[in-house]
Amino acid sequence: MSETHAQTVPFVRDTMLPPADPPIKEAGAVRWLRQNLFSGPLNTILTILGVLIVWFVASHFWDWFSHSVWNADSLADCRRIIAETWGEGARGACWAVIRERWNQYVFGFYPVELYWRPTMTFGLLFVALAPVLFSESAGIRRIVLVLTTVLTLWLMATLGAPAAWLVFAAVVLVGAILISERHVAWLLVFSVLYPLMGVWFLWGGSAWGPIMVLAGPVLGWIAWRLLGRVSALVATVAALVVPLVWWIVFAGDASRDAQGIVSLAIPAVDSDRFGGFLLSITIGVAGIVMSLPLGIVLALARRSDMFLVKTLAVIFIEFIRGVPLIALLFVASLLLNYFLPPGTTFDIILRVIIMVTLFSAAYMAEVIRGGLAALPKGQYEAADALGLDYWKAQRLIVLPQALKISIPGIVSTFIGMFKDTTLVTFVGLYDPLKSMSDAVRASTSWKGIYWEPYIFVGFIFFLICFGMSRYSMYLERRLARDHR
Amino acid sequence: MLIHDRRYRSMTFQVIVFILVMALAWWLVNNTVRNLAAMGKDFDFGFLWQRAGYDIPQTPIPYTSDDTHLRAAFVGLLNTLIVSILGCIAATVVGIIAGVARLSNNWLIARLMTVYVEAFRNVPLLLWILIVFAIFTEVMPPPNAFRGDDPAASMILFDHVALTNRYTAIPTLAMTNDPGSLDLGARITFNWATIAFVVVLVAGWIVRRMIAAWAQRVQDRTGVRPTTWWMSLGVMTVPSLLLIWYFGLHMIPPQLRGFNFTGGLNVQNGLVALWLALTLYTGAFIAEIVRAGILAVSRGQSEAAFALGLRPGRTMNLVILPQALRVIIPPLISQYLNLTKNSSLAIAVGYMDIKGTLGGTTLNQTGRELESILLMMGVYLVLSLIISTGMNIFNASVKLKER
Amino acid sequence: MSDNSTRPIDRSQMRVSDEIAIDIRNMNKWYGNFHVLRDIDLTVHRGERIVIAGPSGSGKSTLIRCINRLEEHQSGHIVVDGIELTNDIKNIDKVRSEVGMVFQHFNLFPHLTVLENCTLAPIWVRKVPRRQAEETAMRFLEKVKIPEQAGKYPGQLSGGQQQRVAIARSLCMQPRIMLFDEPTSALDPEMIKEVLDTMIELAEEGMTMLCVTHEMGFAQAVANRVIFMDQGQIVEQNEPYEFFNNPKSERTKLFLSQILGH
Amino acid sequence: MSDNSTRPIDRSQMRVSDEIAIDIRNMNKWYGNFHVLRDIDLTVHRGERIVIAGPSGSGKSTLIRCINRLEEHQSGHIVVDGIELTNDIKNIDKVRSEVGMVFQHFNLFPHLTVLENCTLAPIWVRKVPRRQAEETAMRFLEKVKIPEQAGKYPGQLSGGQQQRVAIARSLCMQPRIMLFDEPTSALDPEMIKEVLDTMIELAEEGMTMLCVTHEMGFAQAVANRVIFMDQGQIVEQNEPYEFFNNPKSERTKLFLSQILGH
Amino acid sequence: DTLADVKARGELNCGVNTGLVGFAAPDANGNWTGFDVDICKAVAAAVLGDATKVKYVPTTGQTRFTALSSGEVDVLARNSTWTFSRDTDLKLDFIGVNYYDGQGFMVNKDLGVTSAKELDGATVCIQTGTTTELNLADYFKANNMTYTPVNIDSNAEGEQQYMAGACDAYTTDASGLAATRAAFADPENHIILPEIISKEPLGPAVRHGDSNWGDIVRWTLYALIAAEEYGVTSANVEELTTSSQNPEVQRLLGVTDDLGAMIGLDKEWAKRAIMASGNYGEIFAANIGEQTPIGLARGLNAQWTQGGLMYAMPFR
Ligand SMILES: Nc1ncnc2c1ncn2[C@@H]1O[C@H](COP(=O)(O)OP(=O)(O)OP(=O)(O)O)[C@@H](O)[C@H]1O
Ligand SMILES: Nc1ncnc2c1ncn2[C@@H]1O[C@H](COP(=O)(O)OP(=O)(O)OP(=O)(O)O)[C@@H](O)[C@H]1O
Ligand SMILES: [Mg+2]
Ligand SMILES: [Mg+2]
Repeated sequence: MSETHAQTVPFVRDTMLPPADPPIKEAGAVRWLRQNLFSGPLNTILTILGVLIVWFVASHFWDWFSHSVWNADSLADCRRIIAETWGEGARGACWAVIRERWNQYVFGFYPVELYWRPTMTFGLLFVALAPVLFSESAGIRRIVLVLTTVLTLWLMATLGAPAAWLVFAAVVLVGAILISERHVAWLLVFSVLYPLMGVWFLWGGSAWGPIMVLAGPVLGWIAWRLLGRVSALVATVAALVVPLVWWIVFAGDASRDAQGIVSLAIPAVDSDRFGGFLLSITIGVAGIVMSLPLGIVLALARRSDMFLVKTLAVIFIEFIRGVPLIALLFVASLLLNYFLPPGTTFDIILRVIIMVTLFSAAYMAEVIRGGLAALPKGQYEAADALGLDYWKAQRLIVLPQALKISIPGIVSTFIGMFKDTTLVTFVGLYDPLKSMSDAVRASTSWKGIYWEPYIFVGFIFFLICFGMSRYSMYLERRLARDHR
Repeated sequence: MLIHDRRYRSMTFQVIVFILVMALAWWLVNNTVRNLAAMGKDFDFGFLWQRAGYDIPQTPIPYTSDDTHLRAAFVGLLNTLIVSILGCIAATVVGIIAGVARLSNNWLIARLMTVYVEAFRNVPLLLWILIVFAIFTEVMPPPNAFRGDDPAASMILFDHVALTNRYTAIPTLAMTNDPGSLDLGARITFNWATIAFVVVLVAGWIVRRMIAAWAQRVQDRTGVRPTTWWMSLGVMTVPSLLLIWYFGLHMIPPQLRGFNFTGGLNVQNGLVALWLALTLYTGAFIAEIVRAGILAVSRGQSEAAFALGLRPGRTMNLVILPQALRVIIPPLISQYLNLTKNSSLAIAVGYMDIKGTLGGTTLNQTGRELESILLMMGVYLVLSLIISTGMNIFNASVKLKER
Repeated sequence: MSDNSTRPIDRSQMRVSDEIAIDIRNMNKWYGNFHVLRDIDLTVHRGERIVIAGPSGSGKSTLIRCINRLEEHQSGHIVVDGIELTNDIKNIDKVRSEVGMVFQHFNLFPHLTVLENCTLAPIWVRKVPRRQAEETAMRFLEKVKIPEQAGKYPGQLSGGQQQRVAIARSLCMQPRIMLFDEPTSALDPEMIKEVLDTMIELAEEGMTMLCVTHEMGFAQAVANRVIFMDQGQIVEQNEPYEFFNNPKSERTKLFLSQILGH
Repeated sequence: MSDNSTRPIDRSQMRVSDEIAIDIRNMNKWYGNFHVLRDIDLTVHRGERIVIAGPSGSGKSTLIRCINRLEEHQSGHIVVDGIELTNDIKNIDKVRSEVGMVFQHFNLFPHLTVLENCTLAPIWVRKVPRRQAEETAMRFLEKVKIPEQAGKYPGQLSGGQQQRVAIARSLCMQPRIMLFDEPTSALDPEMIKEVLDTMIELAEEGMTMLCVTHEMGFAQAVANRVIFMDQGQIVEQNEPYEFFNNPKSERTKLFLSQILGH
Repeated sequence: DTLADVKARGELNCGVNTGLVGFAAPDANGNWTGFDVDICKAVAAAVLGDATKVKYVPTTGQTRFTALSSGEVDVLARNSTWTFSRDTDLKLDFIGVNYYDGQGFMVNKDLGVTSAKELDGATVCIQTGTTTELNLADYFKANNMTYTPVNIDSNAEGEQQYMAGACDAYTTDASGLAATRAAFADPENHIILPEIISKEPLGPAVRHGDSNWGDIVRWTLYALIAAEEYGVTSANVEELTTSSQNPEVQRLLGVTDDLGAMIGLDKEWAKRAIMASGNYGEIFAANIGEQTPIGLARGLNAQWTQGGLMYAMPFR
């Protein structure tokens, strides 16, 4: 019964204790093994099971893998070599098929002498992506761009690109490196132009086509500026109508006439020459580039408080997400022609890209909607209070932030879409996985080869997708860390 | 001007949008009509009642080539549902195991599961389907390898199952006291025994719930929860065992006759491969969802439960799972949706789902691409809507209450 | 620091018995190779109210988490209520049902109502009939002054209310010892007071309490001993008045000057 | 409440003109069925500095958000600078560019630098050339004493600095009226003072200000009128000295005793 | 008007198989070769004067007819069977037959089967979306036998399944079977059963309703057939243009009479068609004849004068 009772022994430590090492069973490899592999009966059993699985898989594949043949003309040749080297009945992988058909897997039937064009296009893709994807860290951006430059130029040179184009690529790439050191945002101009440039590089033909397409928005902008003084409404309508009219009525003739006056053409390559990874990447990139703006519009529409707009967006999104992509591809190949004015037919690749775009736009819209929802309401209010109107607020305040938050989701959507490009095999396009492998196997020399093409294609897909998913995880962490 | 008034501005805008959408719709329909006219075709679902003329390898309901396209489509739909439902169940099991194993403190298991998840998530599903299918056709023996006195291959599970490169032959069930079948018309029948089993199982499940409720009441009253697992086990199993005995239910193992195994049920490899590939692929995604769900329940929750003296098992049941499920279920359902849609890749392995029948052979034989594809998309849409409605109802019911 | 004026406690009312509630001897703990707690010796008698202070990372949380075995110690002994904490699960269970703990972030179960939060452990651990558990819970909810919130979910309450529910939840297990780990540091200033008031009331009833806190007003008003930790060691302990007005060690002085400085 | 001593303001310097800046007549607002603002009548003259106080949920924020139409009122009239707020978008735009607003949570744009935050609206709304906008912005950043932070991002600033940027951002639009909604309540005590000082400076320059705040020191030093709201109504208004020392209504007394109490 | 479209485009869109060795397949460089491909070339040569102005559109069994009816291709030269419903209901016009085929079965020798009648209970691989699927169902039904179909998506897939023993029998057109068997490492271990269970007249098709275009394709095909009949080959066509005294040949090669004008082409259309890849016999021999790995005998596809069914209508 004491308030200042005896137990309260005042205590002061005069010497601080130094840190000691933990007891032996708490440290080093012993502890690691005990904690991570054998921390209990269940875990011990699991560990043994895991070892067995690894052993089973490895022992079955090691033989086959270690007996790989890289140089042979045909499957029979391969088998002969394997039998000679490792004895009768030995099994082995025949990677020679990849070696022989490598070009076909990568470029499809693209003209050999023009291989440098897709290569350059692919290299420039990274420049276009730099301000969007790699804006987070100057270090990473520098590494990516320098690597791209070196690889692209080297590959182009080996593939026999004309000197003029080598110079062009070098200027763009090196220029990008220099610009990105100071003003990454300036590269956005290149990002916007890239799709049209890419189309021209890949398909070739007259440059006037893409230029005239580009002229549409420019004309629209001019109209908007000119009419802006008269009335905002008229200006907006004009900004929408002028490009449409231009594209539908004038662009075709204009580009033909311009081509007649100044020829700006490189050899044209038809769509049917696209195949392999070139096709997958083309469809994938085109799909993502076009689905992003569409996705943004859909996401804004779905969040709109206008009932009708919202309903339409919901119907569209839910419809697209409710049917398999393969059904939409069949729509592209079988039905799209029904829906267009009689007599219009266009390229199956283009049709597939349209469907893939619609498909991923629906998913993209959901991703972006998440990003929009994550923005605090205060941002909208502050924009309102400053007198920004809806579109300015969206463009200057909301979207830049929402899109940044959504980048990881966008990347995953892209990964999904890129994987799904293999489905184009069902509408008769030469995807790398099935059609290309079937084509390879249809030749007499490689008839009967099965695993190697699949493993090869799977491996490439894995590399690309895994790389992207890791990158997006890195971004996600980074955004979470300095989300300010 | 109306456009300057907040109230009418959005109305005006909506009217414009509406007009544009209507114009677009009209344009599409008009084009279609004109195209159909130009091709001399019409828009008519009459072909569904014509003779199909082709065979389907795996039919859950009786079907011959003399049946109509409609029935073929229905068989396809059932096949879609079969592989989807089996896939969802298996993928959930695989996903939960892999997801929990990835969080295991066993280093090896966690790594193995990471390899599994990444391998399946980053490679196209189509490739997995083809590879699994290839494993079946290339690695499994053909049926005639089971022939002879010294066969090259032998059946597994006490001569009840044969894995061949065409199908997996499994036993069928037969009854000595066959109670006959309930005929629903259109040659769709249900054996009374099946119905009896379903009834008994459902009843058993209800009784089990009642036992649980009773246990809860006892616990509420006395604080002590009676042991009920043996009762639950009893009501779930004993009636079924009785029925088995009563109907004389037994298995007829498959036997090799002629070219193939007969007597049993031959599950086509297309189905097995598709099912396996879908399971493993979706399982990898579900594993991530489960992992994220468990991680989403903060450590503080389990610590709080431990500090209150709850044991780990109880903590899992009462605290972690109820919260994790809220996080897990919505993306899980959308994986179910994806799986159902992905089952349309059946086309790659010749499994005749609705894409293979209605959207494949029927479309081809009749040339009715517009009708077939619209109908097929409609079916998928209805399936998705059913699944996502279920999801929304669930979400609404478990949403955490916030301030 | 919030400078809520805390009601002065009537210390004469509060007895400290000779019975030992917690006895920690020579206890060491490592996280991997990091030596978090070094040679801790601490004896707590029944009815004592001990405040633990110290800079961030000094091991305060780790120490009190060792007491109900949320963390495992690697050497030395911890005896709680006569039960030594070893790997024996039975002992751990016994200790945990004797010791209540309140966390910085409340850790209420968001999927259960306030009442369910409070009755969960009594029903499943103590096997108390539900009716009785609910009655007890309501009693404690009244004590923390929020009986009217019993049907709500934690997400619907303010931070202060949530922390009070957390205290009530612990009390429902009728523990003989309460551990608090910075119970007010996640709260807005207005809410700190209501939580401290609840804790003071508990102290007045003679509950044995170990409280990690930086609320020095609370420490002075309630504690009968303040323990100062640094680098995993108990650097100084003393009764509050002495501790605050006459700190012995340099570190303590430095620390006090920092937190009382402004 | 922080008791930062605010610099006394030289009231003789501050003129209140006869011109009416804001005129609210008979204004009512409902959220669904909930009547938030009831029959509000309020006339603000150019150059007036009005502090609005009242318990939480009394409708203070709602009132000032109605003034720049972040919320819509359902009956009555609000005339700002001679422009009546109706559904006409042009009017709303005009009013918004006359009225600056500072929020409790700053609501700076995190993806833009401080300078960009300040120039955004002048460039896009007022169509000021970038150079000129930047000069203006720098002038106001100097005024709020953080010109050296112009190149940083909001996330890199302390709360007080952020709030001063928010004030500068509003000022860049050269508004004739400023609205403040608890500009200091999300700030740590040390930072409150720097924000209040900025506001006092503004007041000295004769800006028309409406400020929701619980900083009574500020109110006494700066305001020429204090308005007390409760349950959506203006319960009392008076000049500061009278308001604090001689409140008329019971509610005001109760309220003042609470917030000045501890 | 397809002719005008093709001329304006300067390119012929020709629908072909995605890959069937001998009939249409791209090589490693994407150059198409095959029996069907040569028809495309001949038409392009006749219409555009350049056999290389062809865009080959690979079509699957599923997409081929739509590609034609939607106007994506001008000619469908993809081993498609001429049937009643396709000609009428699908609104196609088959313009002739370039290969008379019939459906057969191939089995492994080890199976010990010598007749299709012994296939009761067998597993049979078929390509989906073809008439073979229907014929197969009809045949087994008519003979009161059962079978399990294995539906496969492409020929390559089918071969793979068959070789792995996933089906007892592989059924497709006899020509396809021969081609497939020829490509096996061990052709002698596989036999093609004697029963031909259906008639499969394969021919190019055009859209219904453009008779003029149909005529052009039809008569290009006939020109090739007739050329063989009259001994006009790609090697001697130039020479015969000046030297041939056969009035039929003269009309065919445009020396006398301007037949081309009647179908909207110039005089030398048929000559160019023949020069593109040779006459019917040459095309056959080069792609699928006995000298090729596929090694098909002419059989039914011999000229009528040789006891076959190839019979060009008179050029007059
Ligand atoms: N699970 C863990 N693994 C490794 N180190 C840990 C772990 N938990 C805590 N630590 C480290 O142990 C030390 C003591 O942590 P503890 O949480 O006990 O400090 P504290 O005194 O409670 O600090 P605070 O006032 O910040 O809560 C810190 O350095 C901390 O980083
Ligand atoms: N969007 C809304 N919908 C419905 N009710 C709302 C909404 N916004 C505010 N309210 C309610 O209106 C009342 C007044 O809110 P207001 O934010 O104006 O209060 P306040 O005086 O600013 O309080 P505080 O001091 O807490 O900021 C409150 O009861 C609040 O719950
Ligand atoms: Mg701590
Ligand atoms: Mg407010």
